[in-house]
Amino acid sequence: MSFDDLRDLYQGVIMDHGRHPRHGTRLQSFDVTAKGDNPMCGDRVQIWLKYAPDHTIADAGFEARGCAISIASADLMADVVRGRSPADTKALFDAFRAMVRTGICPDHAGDLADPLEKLKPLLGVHEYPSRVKCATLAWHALTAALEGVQEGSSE
Amino acid sequence: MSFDDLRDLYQGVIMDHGRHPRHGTRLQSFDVTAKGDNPMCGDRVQIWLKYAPDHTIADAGFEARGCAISIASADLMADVVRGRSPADTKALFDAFRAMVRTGICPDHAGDLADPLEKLKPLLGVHEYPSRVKCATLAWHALTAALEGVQEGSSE
Amino acid sequence: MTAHPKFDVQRIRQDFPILSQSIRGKPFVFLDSGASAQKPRAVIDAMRNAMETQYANVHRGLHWMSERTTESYEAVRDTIALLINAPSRDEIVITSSITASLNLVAHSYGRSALKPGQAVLISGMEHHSNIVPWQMLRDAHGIELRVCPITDAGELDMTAFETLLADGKVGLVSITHMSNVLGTYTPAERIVRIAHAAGAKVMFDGAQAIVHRQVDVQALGCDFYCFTGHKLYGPTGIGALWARREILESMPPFMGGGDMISSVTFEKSSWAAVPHKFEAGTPAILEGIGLKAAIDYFRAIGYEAISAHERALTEHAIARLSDIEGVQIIGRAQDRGGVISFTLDRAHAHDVATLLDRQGIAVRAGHHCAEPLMHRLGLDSTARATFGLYTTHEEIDVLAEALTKIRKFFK
Amino acid sequence: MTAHPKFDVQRIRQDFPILSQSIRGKPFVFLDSGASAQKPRAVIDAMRNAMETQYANVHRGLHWMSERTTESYEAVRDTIALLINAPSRDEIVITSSITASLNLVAHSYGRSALKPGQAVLISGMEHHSNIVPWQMLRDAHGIELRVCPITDAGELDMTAFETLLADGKVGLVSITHMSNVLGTYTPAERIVRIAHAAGAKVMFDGAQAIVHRQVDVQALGCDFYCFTGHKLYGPTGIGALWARREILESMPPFMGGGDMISSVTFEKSSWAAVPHKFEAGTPAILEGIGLKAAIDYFRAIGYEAISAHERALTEHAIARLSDIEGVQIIGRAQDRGGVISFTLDRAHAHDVATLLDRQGIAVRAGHHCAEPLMHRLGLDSTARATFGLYTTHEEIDVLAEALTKIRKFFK
Ligand SMILES: Cc1ncc(COP(=O)(O)O)c(C=O)c1O
Ligand SMILES: Cc1ncc(COP(=O)(O)O)c(C=O)c1O
Repeated sequence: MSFDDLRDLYQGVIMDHGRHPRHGTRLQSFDVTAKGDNPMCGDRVQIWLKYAPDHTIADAGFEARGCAISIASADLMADVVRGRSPADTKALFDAFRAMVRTGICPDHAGDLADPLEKLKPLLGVHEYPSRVKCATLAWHALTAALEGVQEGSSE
Repeated sequence: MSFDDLRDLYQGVIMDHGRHPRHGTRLQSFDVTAKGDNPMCGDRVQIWLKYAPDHTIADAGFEARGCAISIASADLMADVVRGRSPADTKALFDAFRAMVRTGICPDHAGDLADPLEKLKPLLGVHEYPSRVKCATLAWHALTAALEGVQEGSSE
Repeated sequence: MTAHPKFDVQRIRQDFPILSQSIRGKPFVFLDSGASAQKPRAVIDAMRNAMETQYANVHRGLHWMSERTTESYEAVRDTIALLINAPSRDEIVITSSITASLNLVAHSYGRSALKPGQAVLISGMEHHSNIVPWQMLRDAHGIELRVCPITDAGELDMTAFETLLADGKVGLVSITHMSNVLGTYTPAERIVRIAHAAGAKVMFDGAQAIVHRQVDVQALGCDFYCFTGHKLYGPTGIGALWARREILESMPPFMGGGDMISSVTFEKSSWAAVPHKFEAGTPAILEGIGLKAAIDYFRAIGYEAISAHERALTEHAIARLSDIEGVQIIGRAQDRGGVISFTLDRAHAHDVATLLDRQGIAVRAGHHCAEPLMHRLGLDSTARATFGLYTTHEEIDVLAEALTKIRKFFK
Repeated sequence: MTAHPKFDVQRIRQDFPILSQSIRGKPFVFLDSGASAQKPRAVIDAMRNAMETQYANVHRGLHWMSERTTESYEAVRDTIALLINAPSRDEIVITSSITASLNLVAHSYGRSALKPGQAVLISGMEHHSNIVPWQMLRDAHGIELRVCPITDAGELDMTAFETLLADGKVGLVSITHMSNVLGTYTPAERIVRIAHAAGAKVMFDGAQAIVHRQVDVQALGCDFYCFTGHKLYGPTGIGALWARREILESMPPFMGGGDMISSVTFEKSSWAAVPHKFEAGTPAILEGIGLKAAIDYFRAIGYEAISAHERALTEHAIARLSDIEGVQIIGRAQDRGGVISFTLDRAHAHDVATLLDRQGIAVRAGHHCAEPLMHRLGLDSTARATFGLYTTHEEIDVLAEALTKIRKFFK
């Protein structure tokens, strides 16, 4: 049995992060938290953030219920936002969102090239516009947390 | 200029009765009267009937506003119902209505053969289902009058 | 492969051009007919033909194109009357969808015949379109909304049903004739008997049922029946409502506009006779022509053959899917049709749907516009395979193999 | 023959298969586009193509066919936004017709934003679909319905218009952008200026106007604009409503069902964001795809060329018909388009229409769903010739000759 036809979208990275997220826990000590809810899918996520003294993100954790894509996306996000300033994080979200919407990973992403490379396994989602919101749900919650809002929007 | 393409439906009879109806007046002395109204077309008709002692129709008159077809139909009707009993008249209406709906003049109409022959110029209306009600408006008013109702229905 | 001798699914598939498509290089396996069915050549041709050779606005057109288009459009009313054995074509109201039909009844009948304090009874397995209009009526008009629970097997709890009707307050029972999630048929005749005895009228949401099972509104004895065109192999943008004439006559219009009036002055308008009173504006002309072609096509094959085919498919699917470890089929009603919802252990329904799609297989996943039912089942979502008259046993085998593979993938 | 160099009406006619039909052995002369327009090959093909190769229910389908169909359906929203220069695609509500759009606003905006005692102002030349919904609102909700009279020339009486707004009670002005009987364009910018100054919102019924004249809702400054697909060379069963986002957001939903909710429990449902809040149930998918094709076709030719062509046609028609003894053209507005109502002495409009039909010419006759206007004009009915982008000068000559003949026939 060959899994090739499944693997193109559900790459090892997604299956791996989707089933065994590294950051899938509530932070014991945190500065802000926010929820994301996608009632259409039943996907739910909560994000906790701890800031460093320079107000960059020191640590991120989440609890989520949802599909492999939304959980993998939350986990990869928690990974790549560490050490970033809020402004930086928002720029990264914009680039990520463009990537999952269009299927094109920006060539000259400058500072963002590295984290986008890590997020690239999610690029295949662009074929399924109705699942883009799975991939961005955690990011919307993160944005809410950064803005001090309790509840994120969704696509 | 040839009128052939017009004449097939608007035969001499219709144009003639439509423009110079023989019975297009209110009866001075009458037993029953009823109105017919087709708000969709703006066609309006009122029928007056005088009964003979045996309750056959002695005389019929009408006033109408409407198209040539509705007026010609009212006039031809006033002509053919004279001397008929109410039951007879209703049977004639049923046969007439079938004729203008289907475009087929019943072959063996028995007693009704004669009056139907006179009404036959209206047969072409069947091509225009939405004008069947022009051809039957006066008949509906007549039916109402025979039943002692003030206002006829329409198709 | 199928129980009925006259029924040749391969020949039928040739009537549906879309079925010969491939998706990602794989044969297209369409198991989402319950959301919307594919269209046979007869429907495509009827609509194309109208646009190419015979089209104008209908009703009182007085010219050839308009008269002929009126005839071909109005024929759908006769066809629908035949399909559901309505006593009269004048009892068939054409709407833009079943959602519009249900809203029409909720607005018009709901605000006139139902009095504040009376109740509407629905079930625990309704589609949102048979829930939300009643909630809106409840909030605007002060009726009570009662919900008949379902059993663990996914059937209507008939004991509860009787109890909920006992106080005589229920004016209308509005219930699905077949669940779009569980495939359950509701016991329509029994519902009508009990409801009528309690003084309630009955409406059925036939969106799913009419596709699979012969509907006879006179035999059912119900008061309203509605369905939607696009699930019955017809075009989008059209639906129907049947109701008894005296009920339709007692109902005020829902929307105002052209074609639904008898006469208009600024002071006062009077309404056209039923069914036109409920049909404001230019109707769905092309859609009526398309729906008539769909129903003609469907009836030529016949419910008997279609039902037998779908019954065989459903049994086959239940057998194959039950064999796969980790797959749970949701609902196990005695009387059920070709709608199968399922979950797969450790895999979210959305992932299952996407992974099936990678193999050319189209199923739906989510709450299927039946969130309260999902809550009742303790689920967020299910994957759902639904069958049409063109579905084959082989396609179900392809689904079963693909699920086995996905199951391994998620292990 | 036409003013615009790029515009070749003979080439355009080849895009409309139906125009090559004959009626009773005579070339088909279709002068009833104002009731419903014919469909170009592009629309026929787009709908056929969808049904043959790419169709499934839209929104959250998760499989290839559904995702692709969602994209092709949703594209109509962008196309409409472009067509009318709406600030955002999210302000475009897809409905089943303009009648549905007007009823949506009357129900939803009417019962929420307008308070009993406030007034809605319409004009004396409205189509029934912009009269009856307001009468129904008046009777159900206690608003006042005011009517701005028209002048003998068939124009809006602007002095009266200002007076009717003077007491500040008018909450909404709902007025046609172009009369379907007289061809009159209403002075939209002026209407908006005066109404806004008096604190009233403005809606335009653009059913006729948008077919003939570039509409820019931002330049007009209005608050609502609506139109219908089938008059714009698109399919039946689809219409649109544009309104400012903050207005749409403040409006409660009209119909309940699938697709318009964010979440549903039996106790309470919450609504989806605009525009979906107003779009309950499976949308008019095929019709959206068809309407997009129609608008794309239309925009590729361009309003400039179309308007110039239709202006030339209208002038030609007025000249030709005025020459015929016994023919009266109804309405002589300064700013008018390709809709010409007329009467013929001694001949009823229905007879005229039928006799024209015998010669292959399709015109409409009756009250044109504008009975109050007919009363104002002292008429029961008129015959009406309306032009589309495929109408030719020769067809108008054929009409004029046929009328001359009918005139003799009735003398
Ligand atoms: C000015 C005007 N408004 C509204 C309508 C109603 O359009 P529809 O019948 O498509 O709802 C029409 C056409 O009939 C019209 O001409
Ligand atoms: C049981 C049931 N009722 C109502 C509907 C709503 O149908 P539509 O979306 O065509 O209005 C559906 C389908 O979605 C359904 O399955």
